[in-house]
Amino acid sequence: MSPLFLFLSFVALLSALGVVLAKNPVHSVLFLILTFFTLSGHYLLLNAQFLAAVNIIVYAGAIMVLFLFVIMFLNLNEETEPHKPALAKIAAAIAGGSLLLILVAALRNVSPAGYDAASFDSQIGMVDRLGLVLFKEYALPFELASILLLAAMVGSVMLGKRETGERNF
Amino acid sequence: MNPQESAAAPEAPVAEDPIKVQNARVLALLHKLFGEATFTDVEEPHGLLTVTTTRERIHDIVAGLQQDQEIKFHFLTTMCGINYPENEGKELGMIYHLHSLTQNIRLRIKIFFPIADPVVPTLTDLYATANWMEREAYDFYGVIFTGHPNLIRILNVEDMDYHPMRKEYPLEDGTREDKTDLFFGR
Amino acid sequence: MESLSKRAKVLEKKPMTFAERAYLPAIFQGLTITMRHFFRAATKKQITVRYPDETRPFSPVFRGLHVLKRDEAGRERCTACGLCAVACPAEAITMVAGERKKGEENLYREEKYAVSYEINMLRCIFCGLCEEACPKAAVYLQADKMAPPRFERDEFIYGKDRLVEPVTPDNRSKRGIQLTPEQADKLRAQLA
Amino acid sequence: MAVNDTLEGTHKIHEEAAAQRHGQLMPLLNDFSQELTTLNLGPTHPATHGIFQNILQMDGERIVSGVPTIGYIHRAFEKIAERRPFYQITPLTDRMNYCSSPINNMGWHMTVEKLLGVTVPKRAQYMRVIMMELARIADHLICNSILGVDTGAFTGFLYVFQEREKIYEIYEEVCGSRLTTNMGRVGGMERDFSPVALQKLRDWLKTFPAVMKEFESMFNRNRIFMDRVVNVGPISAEKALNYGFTGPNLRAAGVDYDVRAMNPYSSYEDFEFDIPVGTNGDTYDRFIVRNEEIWQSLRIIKQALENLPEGPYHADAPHYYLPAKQEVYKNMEALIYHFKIIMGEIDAPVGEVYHSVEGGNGELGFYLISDGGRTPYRLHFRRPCFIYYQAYPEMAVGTTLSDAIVILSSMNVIAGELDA
Amino acid sequence: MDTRVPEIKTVEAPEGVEGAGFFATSLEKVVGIARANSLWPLPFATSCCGIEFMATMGSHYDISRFGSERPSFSPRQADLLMVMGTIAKKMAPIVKQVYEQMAEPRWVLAMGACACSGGIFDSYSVLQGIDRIIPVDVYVPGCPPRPEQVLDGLMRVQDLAKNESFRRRNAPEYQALLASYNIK
Amino acid sequence: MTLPALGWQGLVVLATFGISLLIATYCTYAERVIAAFLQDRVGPDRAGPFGLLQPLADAVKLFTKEEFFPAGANRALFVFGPCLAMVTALMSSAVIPFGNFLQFGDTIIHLQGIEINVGMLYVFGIVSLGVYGIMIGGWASNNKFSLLGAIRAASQNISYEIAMGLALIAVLMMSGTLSLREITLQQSVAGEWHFWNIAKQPLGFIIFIVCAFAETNRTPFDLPECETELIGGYHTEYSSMKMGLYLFAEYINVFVASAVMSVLYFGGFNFPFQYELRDWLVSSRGLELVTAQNIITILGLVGLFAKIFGFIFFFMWVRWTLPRFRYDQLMRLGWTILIPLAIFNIMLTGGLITFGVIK
Repeated sequence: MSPLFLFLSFVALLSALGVVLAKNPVHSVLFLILTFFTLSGHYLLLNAQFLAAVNIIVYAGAIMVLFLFVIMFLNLNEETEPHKPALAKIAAAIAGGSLLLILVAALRNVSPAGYDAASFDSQIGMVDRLGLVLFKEYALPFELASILLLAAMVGSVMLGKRETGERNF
Repeated sequence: MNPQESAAAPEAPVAEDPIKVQNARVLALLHKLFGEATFTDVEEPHGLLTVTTTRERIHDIVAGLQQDQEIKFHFLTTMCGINYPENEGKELGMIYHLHSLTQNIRLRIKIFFPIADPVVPTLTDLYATANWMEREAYDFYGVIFTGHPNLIRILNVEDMDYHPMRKEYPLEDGTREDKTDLFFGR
Repeated sequence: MESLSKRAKVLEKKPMTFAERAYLPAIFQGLTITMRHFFRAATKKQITVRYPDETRPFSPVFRGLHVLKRDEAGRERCTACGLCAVACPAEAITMVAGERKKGEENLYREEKYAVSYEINMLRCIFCGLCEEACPKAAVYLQADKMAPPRFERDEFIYGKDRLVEPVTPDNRSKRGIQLTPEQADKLRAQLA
Repeated sequence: MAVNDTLEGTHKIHEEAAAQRHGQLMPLLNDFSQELTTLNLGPTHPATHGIFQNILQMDGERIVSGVPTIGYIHRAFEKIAERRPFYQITPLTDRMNYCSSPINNMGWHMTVEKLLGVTVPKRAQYMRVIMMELARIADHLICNSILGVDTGAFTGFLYVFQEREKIYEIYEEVCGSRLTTNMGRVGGMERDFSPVALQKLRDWLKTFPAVMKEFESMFNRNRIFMDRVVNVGPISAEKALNYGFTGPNLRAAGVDYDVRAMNPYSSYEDFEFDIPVGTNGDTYDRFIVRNEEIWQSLRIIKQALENLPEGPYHADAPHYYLPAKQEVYKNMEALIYHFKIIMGEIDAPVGEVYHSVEGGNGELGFYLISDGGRTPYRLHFRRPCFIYYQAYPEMAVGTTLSDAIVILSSMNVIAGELDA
Repeated sequence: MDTRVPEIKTVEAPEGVEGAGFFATSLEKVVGIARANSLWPLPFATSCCGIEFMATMGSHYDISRFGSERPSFSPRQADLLMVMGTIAKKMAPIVKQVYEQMAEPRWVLAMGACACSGGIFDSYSVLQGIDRIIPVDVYVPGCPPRPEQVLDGLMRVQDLAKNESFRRRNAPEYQALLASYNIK
Repeated sequence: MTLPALGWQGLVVLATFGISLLIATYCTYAERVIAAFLQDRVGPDRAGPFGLLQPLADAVKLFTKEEFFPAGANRALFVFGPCLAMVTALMSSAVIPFGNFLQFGDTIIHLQGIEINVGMLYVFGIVSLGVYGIMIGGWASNNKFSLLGAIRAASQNISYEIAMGLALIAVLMMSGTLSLREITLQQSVAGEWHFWNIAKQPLGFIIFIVCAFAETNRTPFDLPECETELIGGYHTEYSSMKMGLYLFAEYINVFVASAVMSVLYFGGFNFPFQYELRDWLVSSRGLELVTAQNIITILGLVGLFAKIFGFIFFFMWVRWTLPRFRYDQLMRLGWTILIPLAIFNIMLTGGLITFGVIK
């Protein structure tokens, strides 16, 4: 385990905690973006440059911008945050704990396979390799995902369609 | 000198001053619609028919003139207040200028009322433009327009406690320091 | 609404053509126009007047800083009649009149003169009414001088020390009644 | 308020005060839901040019309601006018619609002349027409180019401002000042056109059309600009009349009301010109109507310049028009008149007179009541801006913030005229 | 033709900033020159003078030659508050607030008779000079001033900026000046 | 890579950094002078000769101006916003291949900060992060104008990124690589006649340049900061150098966008007849191949900067000519015109590649 990996993991965990614990939702979002960065760092360590870049572009660069956008618009802050009942808190704790349990149980026996330096293919995480895999082995899921996106697009167009008589947008 | 004369009613006889004829026509119409007793002090200074009426009738008259299909006073050119401190019981006045664009006739209507009871019906229901003009008159002269949707000061600061255009109030700021010249007395 | 004047010219809004809808022609047109100006500015003489180094010519009737004229013998013309002060809409002119004493005939042209004459340049609106009001051709608004900006309020009260034009013929204001060459020579000799 | 407060703090006080005072009118202001935000447009917002405030209720970028507050440069013109002799009111009118002060000056002079019964010689009338039309061009130029600036194109503004500079030069030759002209006198002009002035005017007439064409080609059919202004802030003819619109804003709505044509003054009946009208009173209509009026004004100037009659440039009215300076120095009678006029001791007749001219923004009226004293007893200005600006909230509601700004600048609200 | 003023005084510090503690080191000199050449104006234009300011921005005069063509309508970024035109009493608190919001170093230029002294508007509604509410560094007379005068005024402000310590804000004299205007 | 080479590469990185800053600094001057010339003015001419010291004056002034924290502002984020804007702007120039390589003996110096094989995606990712600086700053200012600016910036950048990305894909389909260096080299291969990509992708280029205008918030897409509507937009509340950083970041972005456009569509450091020139230098002037190549590299570097400055000029030229869009029109342009056009461009490119018209 390289020091870089340790550092990235440390930052990733810390910022992930920050997401949950931050009082201000804007701070939460910013922590989440930091988390994505560290994840991209991990991808880079795994020689998946393309994935790293796409992770930043799509998650950090677009989706989180939208999150931030919404939060800014709603102007959430401590005062407006509704008080949550104790029951919800307990339920959340139980649900989170269960998830942790399952994760631990699932990953308990996994032993990370080391790699064989001799047979290592440095091109494994590159775009062309990825493209080949995506369009050959996983062509069907890929197309299905595109249908999903199309449906989402149609839906948003319907939602965004102008009401008759309304001026401008 | 009065160019307004040139735009006269076409059917006017050649001999007579067309403006006079036109004004007589408007006056006749006014008398027909609202009665002769309603109007006093009928004048034609510089060719503009001027009548004086009472504040009780002003709203009907303007409304009637606006709705009248013959003359169509669709346009309220301006209105302004006036203050004659010497006229007991008629210290304040409002002066309305109406304009019939289609026939190019102007009409001036005046009303006077005591300063102690400066209440006048609003014209905002007839002309949208009357809104600020009335607020201005309120601001300057303290005329209270009943039925005005939002009668507050418009030009001056809210906390002003007098109506500055009344003749009794001074113009000057009073804080001006650099005027030492009282010799030439203005 | 029917026509009121019979000379109305209706400006129709033509719908945009396809080329106009495609943005580009208008953009290129705009770009050519600005580029033409760019080259004109880069090659030909520029319009800008580099102010402190160059100045724009003023009209000879421009209403600038006031001057209190002297006559051809170097006497002050002002007779302190007060018309300028009355005519001033800003009430910026103040003066104190005094009787001319014996022996001062070479200083003041009339029997009455302004002991003090002050113009508050901050109040002044340079409307030229004082110049118009003056019956003695004494006060003029010079065409080639402007009231300079300053740091302090008090510096804007222009007394006679700054208003009365210099005696020397060459420094006289060009505005208003001017000296003929002979008068100037005479004055020059007198001064020398 | 502390130094490092938010910018919005600037007008927080005003916002609260305004919210209070408009409480009964605009329940929205007090009772707005979570999504609506209040935005203070002005008084120091760059697009308000002059100074007036609009408190806008915004739903995102859309304007739900607006409350204008004016009076930030109220200078009490009407009160001052009651204390000033007639000739001293001219500098006041300069500062009303300062983009086209000669029109104000002339309008005022004509009002007084009407009261006094003075007839102005033809030459002076033509000179006045030339100066007034120049002023109209200057006014429309600034309005239209500022509309360009508010849509983000700054350069066109500077191109046409050069032409304004040239107009200033002509003013300067004629009256001695650039902006607040104090031009003309009761009874005529204060001096004849100098040869330099005429030369400058002729030169300008030659060069200006090219610049104007260039300006039009930068904007008129540019889709970005058209998208910004077409169908933005339209107002119907009926509504416009009800709101007391006059001038280009009314003509954009399709009503060809023009004081110059309806009640010609100063020999306007001698000139050929068209009255451009728009179709639906939107911002684009206002823009092109102003542009077309510039061309029409050019036409009038050309006609007036060609047919400029010879003769005196002022009326022969020794009681009202200052005698020539040379006369004053020599002639006792002239000196007496001079004193009387300056001291304001002319006997103005008792009476009342309403006179209106077509100002840069519409019917600029002067209602003068004289009681025979040296000052007007009452002088009321019909300021077109003041009257039509009330319609602004109605025009802006439902549009976006960007539209609101474009509408505002296309209405050409001049603060000096608005607040008087 | 010489349109310049023969009697322009050499630079003098404005009221409240002269006196002890105001020695200009060479660093301060450099900073002063830099500031002088980069005065971003906040055009607080209310009336006629605003149009003349536009003329000053225009091609014939070009205020950008002085490094001042970027009008910053946000007071935070402005160095020079140019008050142009009549300030009515209704407007006065806003002028003051804008001044308070400006970041140091800040200068104020009162342009035109109205802003300087009220001009012809000696009336109940007009503030008789903005120096009643905020300290003014340079007055430009005229109604409205010609662009030449405005540029002259700008150069006077540049003179001030060049010769000023950049610790101006902390100087007791300056604090006293602000305190006299009740500006915190 | 040997250590000296690594050291040289570090120098290249530093140089890239410095050049970005320098160009951004003088962009402010260029903007003023170009604007002035387009408007018949002269521009700054009193600070130093021809006003050349104007940017320095501005910088010194901004550095010594008082810091402000608006009441109710989130202090940490208020500072973080401009920093982020600056950092992201500076990061993106690291992968631009400014020149081919210089060879001194065994040492080969690539005139590129860092060569990564997903260079284009890297630029794209960094640019997409740039909007955070604006958003955070605008939000932290606690001012409605700033917030409106931030929101406009966010939605505008996201929307135009899509069209930009789609326009890029067409280039990728031809090049088959994401490396900017590779793309550059493909646009001119020794011994073969190769057009610059602009000849193959005119439509893509137009889409890309429009999106570049939008991504850098320049007129006609300068809605986040448009003066007449939002006063200063997201930087309304900023004073001193924090505001300066925003301005700087914008100019660096302009520089990077120009560089990327030059590299992707205008052949990067290639110039016509470079190989012929090299061969001529070797054959006729008797230079060594290495020296000749170095000369060509230097010339290419100069050529690339000429292209970049051309684009920067174009950015400014457009800014001082066109009116700006309205917010909804801008969104509509992005979503309903540019994105379909970009998709059409992809299909067109695909078709042309399939039928072997272009390669």
